[in-house]
Formats: sequence, structure tokens, C-alpha cells
Amino acid sequence: MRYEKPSTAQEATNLLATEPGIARVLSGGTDVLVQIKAGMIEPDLIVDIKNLDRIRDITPEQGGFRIGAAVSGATLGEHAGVTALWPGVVEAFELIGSTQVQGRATMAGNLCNGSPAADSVPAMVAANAIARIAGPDGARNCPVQDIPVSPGRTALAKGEFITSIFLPARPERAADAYLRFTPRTEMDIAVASAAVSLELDADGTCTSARIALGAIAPTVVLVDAASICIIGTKLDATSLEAMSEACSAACNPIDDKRGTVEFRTRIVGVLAKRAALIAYKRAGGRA
Amino acid sequence: MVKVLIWGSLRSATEGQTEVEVDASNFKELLDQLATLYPGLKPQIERGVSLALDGKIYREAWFAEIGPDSEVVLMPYMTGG
Amino acid sequence: MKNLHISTTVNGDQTEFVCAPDETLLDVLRNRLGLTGAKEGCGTGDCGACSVTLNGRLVCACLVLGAEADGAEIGTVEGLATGDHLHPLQSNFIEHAALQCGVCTPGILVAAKALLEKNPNPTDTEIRYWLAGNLCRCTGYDKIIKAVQIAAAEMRNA
Amino acid sequence: MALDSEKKQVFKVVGTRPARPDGIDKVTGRAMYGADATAPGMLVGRILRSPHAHAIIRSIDTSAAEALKGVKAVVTSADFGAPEDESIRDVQDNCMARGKALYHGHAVAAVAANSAVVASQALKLIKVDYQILPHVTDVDEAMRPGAPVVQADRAFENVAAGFSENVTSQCEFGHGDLEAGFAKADKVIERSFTTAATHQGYIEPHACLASMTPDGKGDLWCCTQGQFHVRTVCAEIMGMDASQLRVTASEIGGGFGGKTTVFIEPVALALSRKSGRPVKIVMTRDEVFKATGPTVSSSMDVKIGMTKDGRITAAQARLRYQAGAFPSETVTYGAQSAFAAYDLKAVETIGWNVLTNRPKEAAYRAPGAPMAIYAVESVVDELCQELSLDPLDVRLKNAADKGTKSSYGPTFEAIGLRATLEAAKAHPHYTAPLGVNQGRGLSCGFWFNFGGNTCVSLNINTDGTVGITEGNPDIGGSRASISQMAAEELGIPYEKVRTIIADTNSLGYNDVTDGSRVTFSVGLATIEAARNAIKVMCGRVAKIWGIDEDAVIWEDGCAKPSGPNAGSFDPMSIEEIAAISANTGGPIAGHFEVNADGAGVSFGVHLADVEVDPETGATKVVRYTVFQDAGKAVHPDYVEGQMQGGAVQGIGWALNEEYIYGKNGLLQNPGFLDYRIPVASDLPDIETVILEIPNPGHPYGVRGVGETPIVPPLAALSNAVSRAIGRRMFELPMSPPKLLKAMSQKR
Repeated sequence: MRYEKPSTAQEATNLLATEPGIARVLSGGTDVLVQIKAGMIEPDLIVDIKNLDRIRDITPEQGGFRIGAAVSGATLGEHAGVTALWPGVVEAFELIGSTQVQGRATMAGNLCNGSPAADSVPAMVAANAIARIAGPDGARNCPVQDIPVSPGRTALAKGEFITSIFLPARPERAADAYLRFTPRTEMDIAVASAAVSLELDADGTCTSARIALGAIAPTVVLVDAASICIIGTKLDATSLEAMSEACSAACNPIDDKRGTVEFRTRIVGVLAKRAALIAYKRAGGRA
Repeated sequence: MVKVLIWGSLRSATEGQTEVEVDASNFKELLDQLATLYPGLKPQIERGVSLALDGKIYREAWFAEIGPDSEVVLMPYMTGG
Repeated sequence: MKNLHISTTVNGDQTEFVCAPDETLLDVLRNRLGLTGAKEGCGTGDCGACSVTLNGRLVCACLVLGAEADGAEIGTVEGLATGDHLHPLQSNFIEHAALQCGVCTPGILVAAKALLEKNPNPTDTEIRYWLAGNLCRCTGYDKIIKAVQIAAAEMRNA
Repeated sequence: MALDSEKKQVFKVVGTRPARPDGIDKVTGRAMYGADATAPGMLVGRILRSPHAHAIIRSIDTSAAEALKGVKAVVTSADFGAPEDESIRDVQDNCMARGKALYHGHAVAAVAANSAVVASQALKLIKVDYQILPHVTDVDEAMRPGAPVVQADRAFENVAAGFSENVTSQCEFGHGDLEAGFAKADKVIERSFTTAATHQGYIEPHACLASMTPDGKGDLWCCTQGQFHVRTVCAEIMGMDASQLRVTASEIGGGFGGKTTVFIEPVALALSRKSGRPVKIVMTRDEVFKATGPTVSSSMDVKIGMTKDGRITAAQARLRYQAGAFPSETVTYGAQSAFAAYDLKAVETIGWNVLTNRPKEAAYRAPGAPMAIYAVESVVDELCQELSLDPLDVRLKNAADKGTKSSYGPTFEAIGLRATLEAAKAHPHYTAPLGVNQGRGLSCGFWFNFGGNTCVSLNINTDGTVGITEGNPDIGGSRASISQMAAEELGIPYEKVRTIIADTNSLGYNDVTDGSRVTFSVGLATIEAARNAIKVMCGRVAKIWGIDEDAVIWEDGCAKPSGPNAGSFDPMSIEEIAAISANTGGPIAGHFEVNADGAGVSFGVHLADVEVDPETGATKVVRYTVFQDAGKAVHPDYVEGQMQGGAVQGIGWALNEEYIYGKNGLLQNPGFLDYRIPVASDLPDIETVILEIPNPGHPYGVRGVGETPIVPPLAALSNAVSRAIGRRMFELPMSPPKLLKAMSQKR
């Protein structure tokens, strides 16, 4: 195994594109190093991207924020601006692993690991986040939603890697929230999860909603059928119930050591409902 | 003679009795007597037995003295965690 | 596999070592630098026994490559005490029986120190969540939480 | 054993909370655990493990591994003999599969190489030809005739007909007329229960460093609960004399019973012998879960009859425990302890041990008791609910006491159950109001406690300070409590005593640190050793004063004349006596060797409040109180620590911990991520109430406290959850999917 620490994106891309064997990008390392330890992968090349320009920066951009691919959970959580604008994304990201893992883990890594249960991904999808990708043909933008293809696989081509994630601007009276279910309070992988991003009008009626679910299908699912149930409402009990059922209906989960099909299907609706109420309250609505 | 209470699964070796009488003044004599009188008990005795004497458990002590009025209970040899 | 030459700072001391590219910081600390205070309980970031600080951030040394330590500042349990003067967390862990077997203790002390630097007056719940990544199987955590609180109070009043 | 019949009542050092002698080493990272030792020229050992649940090993080709540069030795079962002792042969076969891989993760070969990388590469070059066999991992399935046979011809003579060959032993305990008893009951409830296998979950993986020399001498450093037992087993397996193998116990990073046996030590010794170099083996966490001791999983039926006013008239239990691929006696402890808390006229328990394709069970804190008592305490609670009776009153009404004929035969001596129940009843926790979706549960717990073989050597240094050498690894602060008891007996400050743990060459045989025995047995031997040293010191002083030895007494660290008739002399302190020891006959010491009996059984009661989320099935423990009789708490902090730690292990067992096997017989969750032990944020404070009902078998009244606390949480939590959700739970762990399902079912 070789370890390289390039100082430009071009250099990193070249390394990744020309490696004949298995190459992995290293940022926080909280997935890659575990996979190496478990013998799941034996990379020939590790490209540490933490030396790249702006890769550890959080930069305001067009009312939103650009989050460098090497920004850790701990750093993001300390950023007042992002926390105020996208509290659900921050809380989702901060749920990953322990304090120790937060010191290293990155949202881009969480996304590229390709786990259906990744905590920050539903929140980023609900937020309509856009990943910026460096590659042999230069930089390109791609909605976060389109990056996971199947468990463990992403839409990134050989030589490509994410350099930053853009969280867009928000109107007034908008907020998001994320909830997951784990048997323990911490340290577990989500059995099911739900992220809800809402925009309200002046009287508290929901004008826009994006609801993304995790760990209930091979990839994160954006459930328009659930959004429709609450748009135009003030999240009354009946609408929430309909939304919850729409979420359960959108499930295509598996039985595994972490949960059953039945359990995942049921609780994801509960989580979506509860997350929606939190987002609604954060956006200034009164349920 | 002392009365010895044995545990249920050993009954098959003692003609169905859960209480047997032996002539013994200590644990060693008791074990020897039991093995002689009831050869079917031998495998279990070899695997290990403890003795409860008036409520106090002796795991191995051969020379634990048994009085004529002592309450004598045979128990499996035990270990803990 | 070609070894790498790394220059770093460990507990304030300039340190150099060579390591294989896939060698973790934990293996480097334990096998190359003789700092066996950090323990490997799982090797996958699930137990926190190898907690150290990397440029001031609390991390699991098993999830960091030795190569990543180049130019960085590492803090381990061996650097907690000042000379023969124990850190208040260390003395209070002893005084308030916050350890039994002690194998998780180095990681918990490093983690608790990082917490108190960020939040000198935490609630019990904040301590419990901060330390959720540090497994302890002996104590049930009760005395650990109390010892951290007592140390925090002592440090606030110092 | 002659002990003073007069019990000590007033203590100066015992009962205080001094700092532990190993504290500074442990908070500074200096303490040396299993994996922390190195030796010159040391090699790295790694073990190849079966990827199958059950398979014949047709052949193993190690030639490619042996040819790899850097590989210094490869061993398989062919490198080991066949020990005569069956239990030792089982241990060996568990360390290295012979002919058949019996479970997923069973060791089949091992290598020693000059680096970890080379060792890992070498493992991949070993070719094992497996013939895969049908497997069985479930206890009930394994008992049925026609089930895949894990090991043939292992059944004891007393197993009833009608079972598969996997049923290796059967036990039965009890007394009285069950039929008549049940006939007297106003209500009889019979229920079936299951519990999953759980792991001790110590944070330190097994590790050892073995060094064999060509002249047949060996040194072994390892994390163990018993270095002497390690020596016995390893010497037997390696065909060595005990005198030639010295075993040193490292600091131990948790054991809970799981380090009372060996897994890697014989392998490291064999690799060292073959390579001529020291070999270190450190298990990964994955290996710890796959191949070291989980506890048994169980399937149980319990039937209890009760009168309207809460008197139990008859009680019956059937226990089926699987203990992995080798015979085990753990079910007998479950069968004996199931009804230990009750004074019963008619009681019967029958237990069976069953072989499955799972790792060999190792002891886990009160082995066998938690599951049996969980089932019993669940049925008692359900009867209380059905008959509208207070669960504490019912337990008090039926509580075993001094003079009760126990469910396992012997009549109890003084025990603390009643006092413990009364303390629980008087505690504000018991009557505190409960919130919405909350429930309160309680359970009694019991463990036998053991004594066992123990040696202590106590030396009076020439400055009057004291060095103690004992042979039991310190897993819960025992060095402190041993020093306290020595200081108490000698009448000197705690700080003047230092206790260390000896290697196997330095003392006679000591049983392992198990059975909650150390504070009791080593404490007892320490007190006796101190008394022997005092006798020597009084003798020396008698000579100096020219009076009878009997006329000198020991008080507050000084020799004194026993009274005015003995003469008028100024007291001589231990320092003064020690300083002139060369003049009075030489060094002064006391030692004591004993196979201690009279450990005194232990009872506890736990109260648990839980809140269950009705929409997700998540359980939160909101309040928890432990009541336990410690006999005499030598170091109350460490007694509390045992109570809290045991309770939390039990909480984990009740809620989330379990071995999950797939249909393919492979372990699905061999890591801390998915084997979910409780984390700090899962728990409330664990309140503790220590009762002190002196154990008549110990000079200070000490009882073991380590094991009992893991027993009650299972039923306390299950009863609390059952009351919170209005449905009875019969299965552990009570993971959220199970609870949500139960809540959605109609009553």
C-alpha cells in the first residue's frame, strides 16, 4: 500500500485515475480504516486529501455554505452559521459515531461510503445539497441525492472525488430536522431514519417539504408522496398521519441483525412524523 | 450412620432414594462409602462433588468432620465467574 | 511496502518515527514509541480505549494512520500529568473509585479532559453523551460520571 | 480451619475507602496489561479460524505458509498431544480444532512470523480442505432426535432417553410433593422463556506472550483470572512439569469469568517451542466474540402455584442450556439457584446441557443463575399482578431465611435476603410515582459464592512495614481490600502495607479469581497470615521482656503486656520489633495456606423503573437501585462498583445484548458495533444500598459481592417493561422490534 498526500485536486485526481489497483480516498478515515482492519478491502493506494486547498474550510456562498470535504463533524457542529441555517443536517452528521469519530468523520465520506444507513445523507438529500466533484475532466456539481447508487456504490467515476458539499440558502421560516432509531442512545447504526426539511408561509402553512428516509431501502429515498401530505397544511394530526403512512409505504427494507422489515417500515413513519414536528417548530410554526 | 441427601438426577444410582445412609465421620469416608455402596455414583464422584454440612458448603475438604446429627447434602462441584 | 518517515509532536515532545503506510497511529504509539497507555479494545472505533488527541481534537488512534501524524500534535494519557503532579481527572478517578480493571481508563481520561477544555461545567447528561464512545464494562459508568464532575468543579475553582 | 469464634465488630481500616495501590499506574497509562509486554526477538502469532459452523477438516496444507519469508513456525492440532484429562482435552480442542471445526471461528491453525503483516499473509496461504456438515445453533433444535450431532459419545450416564446425542447431562434438584403443592394453589401459572447468549464483553482482548527455551523451560505472560490454572492446563497440554512453566498474570482488563480458561496460551507456547523465539498473540475483537466464552443461551419452562394471600405452594422449572460445542455443567448452577430466594415446601428443577455449533461457553458472573432466576422472578411477578399482590410483600412472605431448607438441599445459615427486601421496601424508590409509559420491576438475585485454594505470604519488613504476596489477579480492587484487612489485623495504617500478585513460582496453588472468592478467601488467609506474624512478634517480645508468650498481647500495632500481672513494660511497636528482628531470631513473616470453605451465599434485590416508547419499542431505564448484602463491606466504593457494574451488565443482557447467528450458522455480530453493550448515555445513576449481615464463615463477616449483582436485572427489567406496556415479555433481550410487536398484539 502506498500513502500519498497531494496538495492539489489535479494531483489527487491523477493519482486516483492512474492507479491500476484499488485506490481509496482518505479524509476522516472512519470507514476506510475500519474496512482495511476488517480485511474487507486491501487498497494499493491511499490518497489523503486533507492537504488540498480549502478542503477543511466552511465558506459562505450565495446565502448558503460550502462545506469542504475534510470538515469534521466536530468542526461543523461548532459553526454557528451552518447550525442556524441547516440544524437538521448538522444534527444528522453529529449523530455519526462517538465524539472520537466526530473528530474525524466527514459528510463527504459518509456519502461516499455508500451505506443505506448513513446518517447525514437523508438530511443532505432533504436539504437538496449539491456535491462538487473533482475529476480527470475538471470539476462538476451533482445533487447528493444522485450519488449513492446501491449499498457501497456511488456514481463517482474512476479518478473522481468530492471536494465540497454545498448547502443552499433558505428563505425565512424554513428549517430541517433529522431523527434516527437506534437501540442504544449512541454508537449504533441507524435501523431507520428520517430527515424533513420544511418551508412555511407567514401563517405557518407548509409551502414546501422534502422528506428523505434512510436504512429502509438500498439507497436513501426522497418521498414526494409524503411531502404532498403536509404541503398546504399546518401539520395537523391527520396530515401527519397520512405523511407517516406514505413514508411507510415507500419502504423497501431488509431483515438483518439490526432490524426487521416490519419494524423498519413501522418506525420510519413515526420518525418522519416526529422529525416533521421538530422542523416545523424550528421554522417558527406552532403545531 | 449419617443420612446423606443426594440430588435428584443421582437417584438412578441409589435405587430411587434421595436420602441414603452411610457410616462416615468425614467427607472422604462418605465419598468412599457412597462409591462402594452405590457404584453408579462413581462417575459423578469422579467428575466432582461438593458437600454441604449443616448449610456450609465444602468443595473439596476430605477431612471436614461429619457429626451424627449433621445435615449432609451432596452437591455438584461448582465454579464461578 | 515502503516505510514512511514521520515527524510529529507527542505530548509536547518532538518525535520522529518510521511506519508502514497502512500502520495505524495506535500501532505506532504502542509498538514504535513505547506509549502503551492507549489500548486496542476493538480496532474499529467502537470502544474508545485508544482515545488520543490529534491537533486538539479527540480521536480514536486506531482510526488514524501513523502517516497522518506528520506535522501534527498528538496528546496521549502519558501526557496528562505534569511531572509528578497528577491531572485533577487522574487524582479524582483514583479517589472516587472511577476505575476497576483500568483498561478503559486512559481513553476515558483523555476524552474527559477534551470535554472539560470545551465545556468546563458540563451536566451529567453532557458527560454521558460525550463519553458514549468510551466503553467501560466494569463500573456501570456511575462513578466515572461523578469523578468527572468532581474534577470539573476542582478545575473551575483552581 | 480454626478461626476465632468471636467476630470483630469495630473496625479502623476495614470499611474505609483508601486509594487503590494500582491507581496511579492505571491513570497514567503505566499499568502493564496482556498486550503491553514485549520480549527480545519476539514474533507475532496469528490464528486461522474456521469460516464454517461445522465441518470436517479433511486436511491442512501449511507448506506455502511455511515457505513464506519471515514465517518461523506453523502449528495445527497435529502439534499437540492428547491430554488424558477430558476437561483439559476439551480446552485443547477448543484452542485448536482436532479433526472437526465445531463452530464459526474455531481455531484450525496458527503461525508465528516476524511481523503482523507477514503473519496475516501466511494465514491466507494455509489451505484447509473442509467437508461442510449440517449445523445446529438453537438449543431446542439441538435437543431433538435427528439434530446434527456436534460431538458423539459425550453424554453422561444419567441422561434420560428420547433426546439427541447433543444432550450431555441432566440434573435434578428439589424436595416435597409438587402435585399436592399445586393442588393447594389458588392460581398456577406456567410460562416458557428464552434468553440469548451474551458475552462478558471485557474491553481488553485476550493477549499473551510465551517464551519456550530448548531446555524445556517456559515463561508465559498473559491476562488471566488465574495464573495457576493457566499453568496447570498449559503444562498438561504441552507435556511439561509445572515447575518448568512460570506463568505471570498481567494487569487484567476485565474478565467477569471469561478469563478463567485459556484460548491462545497453549498456541503461543507451541509456536514458541517450534520457532525457538518468544511469541506474542493478541486477539482481535472479532476473534474475542467468535471464539471466546459467551455464556449459555437458554430455553426454560417455569410453573409456580400461589395462594390468594401470596404464599407459594409449589414451584417447578425445566432448564435447557446450550453451552456451545463442549460439555458444560453450568445448567446445574442454574437448576440449584433458580428458587434459592424462596422457602418452599415443594420444589423441583430439572436441567439439561446441550451441545451446539457455537463457541465453548465460559463462565460469566454467577454462571447459569441469571437466566433461571429471570424466568422464576418473571412468573412470580405475573402471579403478583394476577392476584393483585404487592411484589415485595410476596417475596417477604416467601423469603428464604436462616434455617430454611434451600431449593438445592442444604439448610441456610444466616443470610441477608429478608433484610435486603425490607431495605428495598423502605427505600423511597419503591413508592416514588411513575410517569406515563413507565413501569417498575423488581427481582431477587442469588449466588453461592466460593472460597477455594488460597495462599498468602506476609512479610514484616525491617522498618515495620508490610509486604503481602498473594496469587489472585486483581479485577475489582482486591489489592486494596487485602491491604486493608492486613492493616486492620496488624493495627497499622493502610499506607504501610503493599500487596502484590505473585507469579506461579512464588506461592502455592491458588484457585482462579472467580466465584466472588478473593476478598473472602484471600482476605481470610491474609488475616490468618497476619495472626501468624503477630504470634512470632509476640514471641520475640516475650523473650525480650523475659515473660511468657501468653502474657504478651497485640493491640494497635504494638506488643503489650496482657495485664498488670504480666509485668510493667512499655509497648513495643511493630517498627521497633522489626528493627531488631536480626537480633531476636531473624526475619519475621506469616503465611497461610488453605482451601477455604464457608464463603456464605449472597442475596440482592434490584428495583428498576423503565419507560417504553409506545411508538418505537425503545426502553429507557429511568431509575435503578441495587440492594445487596455484603456481609462486611471492606472497601465500600469497590462493593458499590461491583453492584453497579453487575447491574449494568444485566441491563445490557435484558435489553440489547445477544449473539445473533444466521441460518448459515455464522455469527452475525462479532463486534462492539452490533453486539450492543450499554454506553454511558444509555444509563441513569445506579443507586446502591449495602446491607451488612455478617458471614459466620469469615473473621470479619465478609461475603463475596461480585457475582450476585448481574442476576436480578434480567427479571427486574422484564417485569418493569411488562408492567409498563401491559404485556408479559418472555424473551431476552427485549429489543425494540420485539417490544413493538408485543405492544401491537391484542391482549
